[in-house]
Amino acid sequence: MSDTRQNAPARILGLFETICLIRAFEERAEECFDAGLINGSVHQYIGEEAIGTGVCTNLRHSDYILSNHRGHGHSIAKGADPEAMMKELMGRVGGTSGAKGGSMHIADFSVGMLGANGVLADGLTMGVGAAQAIALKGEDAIVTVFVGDGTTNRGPFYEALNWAMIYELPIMFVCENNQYASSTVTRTITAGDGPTARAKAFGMPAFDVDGNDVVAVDELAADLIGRVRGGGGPHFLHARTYRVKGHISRDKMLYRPDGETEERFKDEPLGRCATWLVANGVDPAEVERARNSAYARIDAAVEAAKAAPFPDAGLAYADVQDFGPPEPWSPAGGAP
Amino acid sequence: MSDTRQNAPARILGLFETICLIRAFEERAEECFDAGLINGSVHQYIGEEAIGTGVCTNLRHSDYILSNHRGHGHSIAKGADPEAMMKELMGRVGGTSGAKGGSMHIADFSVGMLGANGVLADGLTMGVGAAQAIALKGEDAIVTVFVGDGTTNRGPFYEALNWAMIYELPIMFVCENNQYASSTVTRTITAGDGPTARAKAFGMPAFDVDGNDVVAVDELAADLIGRVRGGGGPHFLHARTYRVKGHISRDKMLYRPDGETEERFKDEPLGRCATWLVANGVDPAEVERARNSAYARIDAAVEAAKAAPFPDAGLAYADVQDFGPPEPWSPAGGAP
Amino acid sequence: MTEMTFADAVREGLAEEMRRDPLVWALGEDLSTAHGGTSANQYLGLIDEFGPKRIVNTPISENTIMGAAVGAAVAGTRPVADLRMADFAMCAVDELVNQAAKIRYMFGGQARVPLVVRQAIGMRKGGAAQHSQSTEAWYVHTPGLVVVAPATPADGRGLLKSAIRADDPVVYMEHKDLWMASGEVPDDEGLVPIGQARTLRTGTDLTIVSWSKMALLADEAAQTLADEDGVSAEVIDLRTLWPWDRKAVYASVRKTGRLLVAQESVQVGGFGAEIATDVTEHCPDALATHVRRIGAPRMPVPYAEPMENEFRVTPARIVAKARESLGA
Amino acid sequence: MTEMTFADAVREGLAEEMRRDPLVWALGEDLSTAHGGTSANQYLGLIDEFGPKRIVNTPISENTIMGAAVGAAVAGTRPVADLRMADFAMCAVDELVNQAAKIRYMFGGQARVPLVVRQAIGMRKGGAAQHSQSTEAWYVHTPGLVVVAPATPADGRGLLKSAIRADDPVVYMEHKDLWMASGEVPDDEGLVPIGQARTLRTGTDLTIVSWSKMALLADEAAQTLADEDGVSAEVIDLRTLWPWDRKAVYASVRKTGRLLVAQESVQVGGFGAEIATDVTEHCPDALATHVRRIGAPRMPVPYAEPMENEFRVTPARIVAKARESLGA
Ligand SMILES: Cc1ncc(C[n+]2csc(CCOP(=O)(O)OP(=O)(O)O)c2C)c(N)n1
Ligand SMILES: Cc1ncc(C[n+]2csc(CCOP(=O)(O)OP(=O)(O)O)c2C)c(N)n1
Ligand SMILES: [Mg+2]
Ligand SMILES: [Mg+2]
Repeated sequence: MSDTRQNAPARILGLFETICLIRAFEERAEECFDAGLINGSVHQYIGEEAIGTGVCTNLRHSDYILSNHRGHGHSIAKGADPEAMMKELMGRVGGTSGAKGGSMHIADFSVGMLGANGVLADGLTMGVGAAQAIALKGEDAIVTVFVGDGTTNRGPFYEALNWAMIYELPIMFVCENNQYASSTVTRTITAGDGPTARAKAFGMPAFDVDGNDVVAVDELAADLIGRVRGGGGPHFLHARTYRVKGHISRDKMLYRPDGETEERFKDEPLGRCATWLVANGVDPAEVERARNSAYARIDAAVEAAKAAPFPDAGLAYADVQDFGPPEPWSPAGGAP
Repeated sequence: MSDTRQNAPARILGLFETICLIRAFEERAEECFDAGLINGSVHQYIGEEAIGTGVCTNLRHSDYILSNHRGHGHSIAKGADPEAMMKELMGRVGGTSGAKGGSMHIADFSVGMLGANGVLADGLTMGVGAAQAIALKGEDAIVTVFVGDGTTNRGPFYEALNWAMIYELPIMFVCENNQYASSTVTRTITAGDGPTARAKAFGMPAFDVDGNDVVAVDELAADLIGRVRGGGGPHFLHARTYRVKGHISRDKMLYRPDGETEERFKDEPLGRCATWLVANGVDPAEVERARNSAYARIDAAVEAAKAAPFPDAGLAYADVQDFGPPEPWSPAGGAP
Repeated sequence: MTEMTFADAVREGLAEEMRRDPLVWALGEDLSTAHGGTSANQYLGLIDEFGPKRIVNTPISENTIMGAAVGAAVAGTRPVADLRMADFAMCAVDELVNQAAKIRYMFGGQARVPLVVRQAIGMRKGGAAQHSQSTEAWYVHTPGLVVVAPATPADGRGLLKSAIRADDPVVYMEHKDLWMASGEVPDDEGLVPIGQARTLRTGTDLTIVSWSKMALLADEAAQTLADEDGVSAEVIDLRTLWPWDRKAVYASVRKTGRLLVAQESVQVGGFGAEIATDVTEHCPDALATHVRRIGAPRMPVPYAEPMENEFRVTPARIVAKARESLGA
Repeated sequence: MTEMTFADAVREGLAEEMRRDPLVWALGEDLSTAHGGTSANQYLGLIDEFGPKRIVNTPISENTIMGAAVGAAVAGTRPVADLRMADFAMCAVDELVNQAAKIRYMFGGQARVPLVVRQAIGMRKGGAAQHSQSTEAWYVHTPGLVVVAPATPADGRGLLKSAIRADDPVVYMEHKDLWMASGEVPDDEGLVPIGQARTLRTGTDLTIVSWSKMALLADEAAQTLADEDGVSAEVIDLRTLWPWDRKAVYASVRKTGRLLVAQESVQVGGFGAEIATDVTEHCPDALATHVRRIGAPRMPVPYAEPMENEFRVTPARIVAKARESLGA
């Protein structure tokens, strides 16, 4: 990114803009979901924006990220166009994935975002493969994979850590510990001292950070990404945060104690970043301007998405495979 | 088992008899394989007998074990009948699995041996389930699962460790580290400090032992099994050993440095146990008698197996399933 | 009879079996939380009655959910493993196919594997490629497995109960779009025998065979054929896919002389091809024209509605295919 | 032409593609050791020429072997992932079916997934239930995948080369019993086009369609029919299962009027049912009698030889089935 001193207010203001953009996108996406404009499931990143933001700002355009089901924030932070993303959510022409994927299958290869994923942990095994491709081609790019705390109980998570270490791949694993796995408190299904201890068991350098503090995430990510890029091999970043919203937009969160959400929301990253900026001499008006321009940009994206047409039905048959693609319905009815 | 002092010569002599029984079984099995009497693959346990022997002697008849592809020794140590096993290997009537399974699918539920396995790591996930069944039924039995060092790189291994800890199951994991995974040196594909460190990452008590020293294995296993039975939750036993033979009987071991086998064979457990016995006052003649009677018993088993008939072809259709079992070939040829 | 949703009826059936047999238990992700299973609250409240040893909230560990179920079944209990969706169940195909389906056989009959594995199938609006698959054809092709795919609340409850009592591993496939659909459920035990089809509608001109949600769409199509063409179509809901009720299908085909098999899943290599081939082999003389089948194009399920509809086997498309058969 | 074994020919083909394109690489268990892949030394010596970055010896981590191949393909290389046996490949069905097969589509064509996944199929004497399975039917039913199953050294080499050059994910199924079988291999590039069948023997009375090792047994059966019955059977080796060469099969059936499909795998729900149904749909008037098929009983593969033989589709059984068709 820029070469400004790591926590220079100007730099953090830039991160604040990204946080606001993600927050605005998620809030509007939820409104559109409630309005029936979006099908399927929408997993909100609200309250976790500082992680994707603080990590991706230290990545290059040529670096790859692999995301999961909660990928809107990762995509925006890596540089995907929110308008194309909103079109994808609404299933319109111009969507990032041609309206074939929806919220859980957003990808933008033009900015190195190799895809959200509807299957937990698969981004990890694909991530080490992408890193192997980089090594084979002799590029100096690196890979970052985002994984949730609950997903650290799936076997492929471990296989990928072991694999990354054996081949000394240029990859960073970012565990977003929002303390929930769907309606389950992750602690209740996770043995031992957690993600960092598990990564260390493979000899992988692993570090904890307050995931709601974008300044801290930015600082640690810059350090670890520098090491990975410098040939230091795989590193593991464990960010503590909190899933402010339901698991998906429909989620009533009956499993959560009254008041917990409100209590934890006091710690949310957007407000904390704004406070930091003012405390570090940034004019509150400028902070407000940043926030407003983010919402304005997302509102425009929503309008553009609403105005965009639905794709032709016939496009369903495109991009399946070169050999033996599907045949459309015959007038007689049956698929061939 | 008996209540003799843990390493009393009488007790160790009993373990020596089991070691000899396994050794004899494996040597004869290989001869029968070379003679064309056995199909499929035979995975030799030679050089690793002290582990299964030292562990299983501390288990009760009502306890369960789950094994893997290298399961002959585990089966014999848990009390399976070598003659029925030899019949299984030769595909004869009277085989432990009705001649339907062969070497990789030996099981003897009558002694709590829930099965060898042709798919790596599946015994681990099945093992925690068996332990859950014990807990649900309120029995005081425990489960022991044997796993190879190479298999500790498969995801299900980790899932099972986490699972066992969460539900505080009565289970012990025994990792037989023979330093090879097929033709690969396990060290080259395994990151970090190895199995024990990995188990500890889940908060599981884990211990190392010289797997070629049956006295040491017996002592540690007795301790850990006692803890598991006493409600101490899952424990992990890591036994260092060496795979003296090829991965399977056909294996020419071209990947192994000249002399390595011979050098490491000096440390093999049968000889070490014999030496210990004599050093601890057992009459060498008695040791020799024990060895000879083991070979005599296996030779008789081989003869009985050779003399046993092959099963009727029609038995192939039995024991598939109650609902919708297979229909035999119609005279016309096609299966229904 | 009581009116209830599919999800409620199946939950009732599970609770009844758990009361009847203390060795019956369930495991899966989110089963014991206040949502009682996130998809459709299929386990709501069961934790209060049966406690955490029998309603087991698991880690996200599909291999172990399936593998533990196998081990627990072999060790004498009757687990109901919930893998949530057939798509995620792909993470545990090994434990289901290499272990559950083969253990009884490989070990020469020493063990039984009395487990039920629940895998929701089918499209749900906007589900897209990884949350919409119907993989029944894979498991029908797998020796050792029983496969059921009920279409109504009564069958959902009755077949789950029979599956739990069976000593075979049973793949229980419930359609996501059916969870909230209501229907009459008998107040008695209401067991539905494995392997027995149900005739949704009797007819004389054409037989339509289907299962799961598609059976209901087939019935809609039959109504249209009656209204618009004066055609009398017989609609058979197989309910069990292996072993499927060949007797019932043969009898119907011998009566109507025409057969159409309708499935939601991809047509190429689907279960419909097995039915078509089997009936052609066993009732060659009864068929007035060759068997017709209808299924989805061989493509992943797309997201945007206009494209998504191209994947759908609709009543209108079934009607068109039926007319092709009737016109031949 | 040069005489060589299937294993050698396929290794040659892989080496040629790796020389041609530096982005082609292979990964799997034991690939780089002195055995060059434990099953049949299919990678022997390649480590010396291409080094450890392109002949990657992996941990026992099936999910990651498959998943890494997908990620590496998406990131611009052409991996050949070896899962050793179709039975073990069941541990990686998710990565193959949910990721490799769908990524191009789900992401709207932004990415291609040019990978080959090798999965040995078929019975090998004494292999028993977990080392003998043939699962081609699952993958033919899976949108996004190409499936090939060559029967000769020349086709093994030529199809591997075409699979490596294809931008689609290709499931490459080699039969364990064929690895050591020898045959003539062309000295030129010898590419075999995906989707093109090969006629092993021309005939006029009956068409037998098969693939992999079974195609060779079908040819033996045809010889018996010629010798003992004076019947002229045409034998077609599909070589590619998806997309299979319907044109060639239709043309043959239009000539002979009779079709028998022979497969080693379990008959119920097998690929044979798809061929039978498709041909019945598209050539109804050409068929003098309904299509016959032959496949294994729906049971796991047993170990002891007498029982094992009950699972086998033998030339004698093919002949009996063919006579049934010819007599009708
Ligand atoms: C293999 C698989 N199992 C289950 C699911 C269903 N599922 C989707 S998200 C989720 C919870 C994931 O929790 P975590 O990893 O902590 O990520 P978070 O949602 O908290 O960001 C589950 C169980 C899935 N998509 N894939
Ligand atoms: C899932 C799976 N992958 C691969 C194989 C093939 N295979 C059989 S044994 C073996 C090596 C196992 O090594 P280790 O776990 O150390 O056990 P050991 O053979 O040394 O006792 C391999 C790769 C298999 N049977 N199952
Ligand atoms: Mg979480
Ligand atoms: Mg080993």
